Amino acid sequence: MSGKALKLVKKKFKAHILDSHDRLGNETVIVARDGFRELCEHLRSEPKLDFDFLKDVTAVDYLSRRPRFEVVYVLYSMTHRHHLRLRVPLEEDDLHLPTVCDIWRAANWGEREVWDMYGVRFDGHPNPLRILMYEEFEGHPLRKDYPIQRSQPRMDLRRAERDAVEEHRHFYVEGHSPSDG
Amino acid sequence: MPTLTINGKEITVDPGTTVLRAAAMLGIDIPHFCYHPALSVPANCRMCLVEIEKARKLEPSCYAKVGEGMVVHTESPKVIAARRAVLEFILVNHPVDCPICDQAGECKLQDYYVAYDSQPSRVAVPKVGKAKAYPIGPRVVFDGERCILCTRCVRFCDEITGTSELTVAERGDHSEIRTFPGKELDNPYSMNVTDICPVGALTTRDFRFKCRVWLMSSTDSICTGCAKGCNVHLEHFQGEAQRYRPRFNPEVNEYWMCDAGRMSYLELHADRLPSLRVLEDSELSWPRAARKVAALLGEKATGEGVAFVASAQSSCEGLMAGREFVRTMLDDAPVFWTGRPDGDGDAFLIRADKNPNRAGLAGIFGVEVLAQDAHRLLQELERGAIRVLYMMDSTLPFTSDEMKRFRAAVEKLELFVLQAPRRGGLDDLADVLLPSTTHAEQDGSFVNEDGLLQSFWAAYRPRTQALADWEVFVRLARGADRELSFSDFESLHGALHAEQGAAQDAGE
Amino acid sequence: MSTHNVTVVERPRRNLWVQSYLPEVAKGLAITSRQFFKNLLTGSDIQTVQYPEVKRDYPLRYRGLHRLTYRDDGQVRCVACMCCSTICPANCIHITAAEHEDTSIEKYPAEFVIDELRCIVCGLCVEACPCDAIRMDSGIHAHPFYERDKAFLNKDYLLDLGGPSTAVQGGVLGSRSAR
Amino acid sequence: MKDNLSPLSPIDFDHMSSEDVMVLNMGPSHPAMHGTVRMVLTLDGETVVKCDAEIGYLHRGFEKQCENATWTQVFPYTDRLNYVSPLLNNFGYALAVEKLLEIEVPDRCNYVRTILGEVSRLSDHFTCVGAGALELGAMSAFLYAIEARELLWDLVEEVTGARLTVTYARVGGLKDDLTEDFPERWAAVEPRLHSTIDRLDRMMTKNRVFMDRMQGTGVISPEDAINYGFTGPVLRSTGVAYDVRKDHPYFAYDRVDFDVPVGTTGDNFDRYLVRVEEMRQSIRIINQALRDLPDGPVSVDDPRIMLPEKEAVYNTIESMIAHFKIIFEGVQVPAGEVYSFTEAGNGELGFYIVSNGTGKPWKLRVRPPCLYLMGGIDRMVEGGMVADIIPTFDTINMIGGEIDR
Amino acid sequence: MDLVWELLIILLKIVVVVLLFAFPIGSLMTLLGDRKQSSLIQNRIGPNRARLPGINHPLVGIPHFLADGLKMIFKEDIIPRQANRFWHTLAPAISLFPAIALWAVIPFSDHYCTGTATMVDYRDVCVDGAFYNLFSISNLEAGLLYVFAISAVSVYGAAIAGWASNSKFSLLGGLRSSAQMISYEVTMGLSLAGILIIYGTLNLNEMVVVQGQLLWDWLPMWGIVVQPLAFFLFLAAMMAETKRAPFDVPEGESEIVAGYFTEFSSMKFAVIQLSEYVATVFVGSLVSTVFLGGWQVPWLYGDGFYFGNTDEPSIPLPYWLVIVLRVGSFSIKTLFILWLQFMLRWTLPRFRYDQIMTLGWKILLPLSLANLVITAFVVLVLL
Repeated sequence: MSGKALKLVKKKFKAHILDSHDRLGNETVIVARDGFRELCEHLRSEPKLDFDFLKDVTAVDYLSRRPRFEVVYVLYSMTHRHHLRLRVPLEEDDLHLPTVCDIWRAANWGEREVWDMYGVRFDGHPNPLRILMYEEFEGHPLRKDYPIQRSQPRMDLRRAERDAVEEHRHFYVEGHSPSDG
Repeated sequence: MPTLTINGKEITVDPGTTVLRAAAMLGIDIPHFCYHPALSVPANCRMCLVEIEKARKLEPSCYAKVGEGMVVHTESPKVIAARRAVLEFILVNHPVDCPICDQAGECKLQDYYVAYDSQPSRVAVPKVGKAKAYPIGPRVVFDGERCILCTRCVRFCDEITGTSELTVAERGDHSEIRTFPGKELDNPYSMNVTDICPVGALTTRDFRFKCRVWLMSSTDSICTGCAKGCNVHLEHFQGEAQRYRPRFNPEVNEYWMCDAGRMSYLELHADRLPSLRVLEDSELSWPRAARKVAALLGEKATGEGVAFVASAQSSCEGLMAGREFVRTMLDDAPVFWTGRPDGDGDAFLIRADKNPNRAGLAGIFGVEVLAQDAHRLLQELERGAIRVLYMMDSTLPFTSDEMKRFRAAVEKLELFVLQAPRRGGLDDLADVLLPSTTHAEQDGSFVNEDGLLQSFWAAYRPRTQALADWEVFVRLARGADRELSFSDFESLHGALHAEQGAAQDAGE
Repeated sequence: MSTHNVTVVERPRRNLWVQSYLPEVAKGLAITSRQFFKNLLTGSDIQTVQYPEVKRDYPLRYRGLHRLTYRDDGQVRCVACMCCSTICPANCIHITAAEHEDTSIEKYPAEFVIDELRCIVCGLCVEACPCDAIRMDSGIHAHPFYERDKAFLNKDYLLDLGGPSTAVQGGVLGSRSAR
Repeated sequence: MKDNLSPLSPIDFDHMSSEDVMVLNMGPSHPAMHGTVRMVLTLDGETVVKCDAEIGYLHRGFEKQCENATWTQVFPYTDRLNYVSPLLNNFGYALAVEKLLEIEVPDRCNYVRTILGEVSRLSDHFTCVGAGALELGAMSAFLYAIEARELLWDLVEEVTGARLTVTYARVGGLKDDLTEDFPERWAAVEPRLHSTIDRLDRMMTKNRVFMDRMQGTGVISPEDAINYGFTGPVLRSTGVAYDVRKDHPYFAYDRVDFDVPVGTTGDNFDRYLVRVEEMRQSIRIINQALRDLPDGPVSVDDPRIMLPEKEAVYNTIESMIAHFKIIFEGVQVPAGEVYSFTEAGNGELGFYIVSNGTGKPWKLRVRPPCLYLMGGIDRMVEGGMVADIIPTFDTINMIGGEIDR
Repeated sequence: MDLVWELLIILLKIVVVVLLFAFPIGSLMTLLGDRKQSSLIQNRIGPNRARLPGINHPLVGIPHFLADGLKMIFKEDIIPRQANRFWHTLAPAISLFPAIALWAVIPFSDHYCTGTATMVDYRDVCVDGAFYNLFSISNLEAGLLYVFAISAVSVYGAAIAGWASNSKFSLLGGLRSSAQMISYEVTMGLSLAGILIIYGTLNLNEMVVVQGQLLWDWLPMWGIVVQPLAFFLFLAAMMAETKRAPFDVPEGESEIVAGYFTEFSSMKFAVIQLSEYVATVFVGSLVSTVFLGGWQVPWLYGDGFYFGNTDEPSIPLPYWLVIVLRVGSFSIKTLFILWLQFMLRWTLPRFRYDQIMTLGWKILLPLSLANLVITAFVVLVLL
């Protein structure tokens, strides 16, 4: 069982696969961004592979290495009970990747987290917002060059909320009637 | 050019190279205690034994010279067994001292034990007791029990300093490093023995129990003790410098540095200016202070009677910015310079000029400026030719008598701006106090006596409001709504390099 | 993987018994009222302990407040090796080392402060101690502090909680041949 | 299959201006949103039209912290992931690092981990089932469950020295062996657990009020559940018998006999039943593992990985050196990457670790089961009523410490 | 003179009933029912930390409750900024008013006989004197209608509290409570219709008197005996009316925080809580009045116990003792229903809002209608 998925993938996507290994029983494919999306669709639809379960999406920041970032997908097949790990290397100045949200819905939050923590954009993601940090947060905290002790200022209220508060103060606290304008 | 094979890899090296060096070129580490690249080779620790095919027994790689067609194995079972045996042997008499030993964390014995042995000892004999915590010299403490008799320290005193204070006394497991009778380890480079000691037998008194080495971070820096500009590791913990350690640079200091320079780290935190002050106002932020100072300067520092004092302690970047500052803000006021007074020097590493950047100062402000030293400044002050004084440093080469005169003269000034990392006994006289950083808190570079431009990097952030000299100048200029020709370190550093390169080309 | 014992959980059928509410409500009531009367009359099932008045026994391994052990002569056993402050994930141990007059001890902590506010009671410091100097088996619950300063437990406080340590130290045979 | 998924769309602010619907902020400060999450609900009457779950209120930079800690120092952090079953996180992380080190822990360690892991799972399920009852208003059932949990925590405390923040596992073994009297103590606790489970069962399972609340609410199909990355009891309640303990056995799970309960409909009631049944199975596993518990050490015998015996540390320089090296450098884990996964209380707990060969992890990613469960909660509550969010939210058993890390 | 006496007695009755019975029991139940009882069910100790000055004993937690009350008074009263201050302030009073007013018609014992009381045909008769209403505030002929009317008013309290808070949770709570209370009033009324047919009166005291009659000369003709289904229907409806668990969706704390009183604090919060508990106690008294024979002690009549249809009391008792027994009987029955309500609260999960509606309209209402029809038919056939 082990290695079979790897072999199948390697045969079909020779052009896009940069490297692969199955150290420690973790079958891993390092795939270029160009063929990534196609590969994912194939992994999902090909009955011999049938990777219907996306276990995790994350990224790694190798800092001094080129390309600096790598997005990692852990895939699993419920029918064949085998794993495959996809790693997509990305250059620091070109951090984006097609989303796989529509293939595996599990990728929705995972990709948001990768964006939040590492700043990787996912093209076509339906809701590309930060997930753990707040929208006003500057930087991407899990990057290695983000200092662990760095603090960020307290946020003002968001615009809509601020307007509501101001309006309330104006009309209700200071006694103007709403029709005053 | 002999070609040899080490662990299956071929390499061609110069004849006369030792196997250990050839292996190092291949990236193969061979453990060793007694071998040191700058010292002679006694081959007495036997840690670096390797298997050389066709040799009858294991050879010490630090001593064995390469030969054509030699086949070396550094990880063969025989070698591993030998290393284990050596380590087991060395540890027989080693005390259970790691908790109190300052070397723990950078101890070769610890590293090698875990890397090459990591098994319990089979020897259970009483450990031999020897001298503990014995002050072998004024700056070095010796622990006989921890010593593994590699004799690096003995060779250092023989070969590098030539003072030969140390020797090995007694025989067998009672052997011990001692000073010759009536002598103590007090040469001006004595603390280097603590660096080369692979274990905790020799430790410095200064660093003793101060901080565990594994807790510290290390930043590459330059010693500011004299004009030699020895390269150092500045090791710091929680924003405080803990010690200097020489950093290998074959062009400047090789592996060594002098004791006085090593102790100069103490100045990094001594006598620091606490906060910004403009006249009476000491609760200021930089932008506000910059506006106020700029206004003061704009009001008073025009026309005759303005003087600027550059510092031979400042970085080249600070001085460059200072030159620009004098041009834009002080109407090209006359420039003096200050620094520490000259002291003794020797032929090895200690220089008489105790300022790290006098050469840089001369390069940036022109050699003429060197004539305008602090004593000239004092004369001018006493003549009353100066109304407004802007000083970049509080270090003055004065005797106490001269200092008194200087203070008296300064008191009469219309405006005295002091921009310095330390008080230097002048902070009470200054109208404006602008704390600046030491070299440990900023990026920058010095030019040493030999004209070598050497960079250093910020190790930690200053605890006070201090800013790097160049940034102070930029901010003051901004406070007057003027821009210097650079606003960040990179552009400044680039400009400096261009200028220095041009100067050197011209020199050649 | 070969023996995949899968059981499908059984969903209770919605028969009249269930649908009419009352019998099952009565069953539930029977359970609660049984507990009620049992506890009202005997109090035998009551599990809670009146904490400050009654204290439950802490198990031997319970990690409570830290304590510092001392040597036979009453001196602190700690030699300020900083292992505990190194391993501490919360950075709550602050030690300042100093030179001891006795060269056989050599080093001792001039200051030893544990910041109980930061301490996460993980016990790694005890494990990291190579001298059996710090322990967490005092059996004392870390209590709340009314003043921030009180939460910094210093050496004297920790030594007061401590006891002697019997662990032999310094060499298998202990003795060193005299010089 | 894709067709039956609701469309993926960002938060639709148009809803908020509509006159027919009401936007209700459930949380982050709300009695049922324990663990601190927020659900932005768009309601039509009491029917949930749209639900946007927002997480991050308990984010404390777990991964960043771990990247700055040694491998050993990570254990206290893992305690605080799923804080109801800290031991499972401990063991899951330890297993991952051991895989990277390519070492095998002694058999006794495997059994002890199995036993205490199941004790932890029991406490997790008791909390979940009890809290479910509490949130439906049946508070007594909750307290009975909590009482049972206390018994389990007493056991845990006896062995580890703490109830919640156990820090019990180590890379390559355990901090301590089981206590001598653990089997007897377990024997004393076991019947009380059974009676509590039965009591809960009698009080709730056939109660029509409870059934009405749980049945047919929070339904998810097996296809959706897989697509959303659901694991654990929630996935099993849909009928997919995926249990890491069975499918990819670790510790001693391949040597004990237990059943994987699955549901049929994937609603809250099935999840409740699956959890109750899993509790019974856990007790079964513990009994078997205690019966088969082999003798021997609980940690690997390698001074580069485990701290040496204390006696040796005090008295021999060799052990002292090994001790020091592990303390200040940490265990040296060879460079490489591994994805290791175990079955935690709520599903698959994965650790994706990248090591660069030093004493600190370069990257330590946790795959918390709850994250994916919460990611799909909108699918389970949309179309239901506000009140249905409560049992649904409970039966997926979201733990804030785990989801936000 | 008589008028003054009359007024004084009525005032005294109000004081006694409201201040010595409804309030203490109602609020004490906050503690003893909701806390101590629950603690015993749940194997806990319950409130025990507070002490009265000088008495170092928890006294089953009563000081705790006093401390709570004191605390409530001194807590900050918070009115949300955009709330309607007027109605927000008034809402607690509106919910408290009906809860108190309902007590006007509850008979604590039979009318006082100024002469000698004896039994004829299982009814007390007053020889040489007249009955004088001393044990209910007002002996309204339409007592039951009064109860229905006033309890219908109590819906306003919750609805207004929910609306005036300007909070979505409160609004949901207010809406839920008004829908629920209005729905269950139908069942409440219809389930009692059967009993009205049997007893033929709306006067609550008269109802109790009728329940003193014996079927087949031994079985007291209590409501629960002649109308067992109506008992459950009415109890359920009344619990829904007073928003007790499992019908407590208007304040279902896990869904909508605290429902209509989410935004209330300090004494206003306490007043809403108090009114709920007073209403709960009232449910107990009304159910015991209508279904459990009210103040009746089985086989006890004006001058003693009668076993079998005899002319002389089997165990003669003095009239004062009979009154004490009757008041005691009433109190015990009330407390039992209370206990039962609390037991249910600590046993059952909560309904969902729509399930409550379904239960009310699709199950309880048809059942009560069926009950009415069957009762009417049986009565028609038998009489």
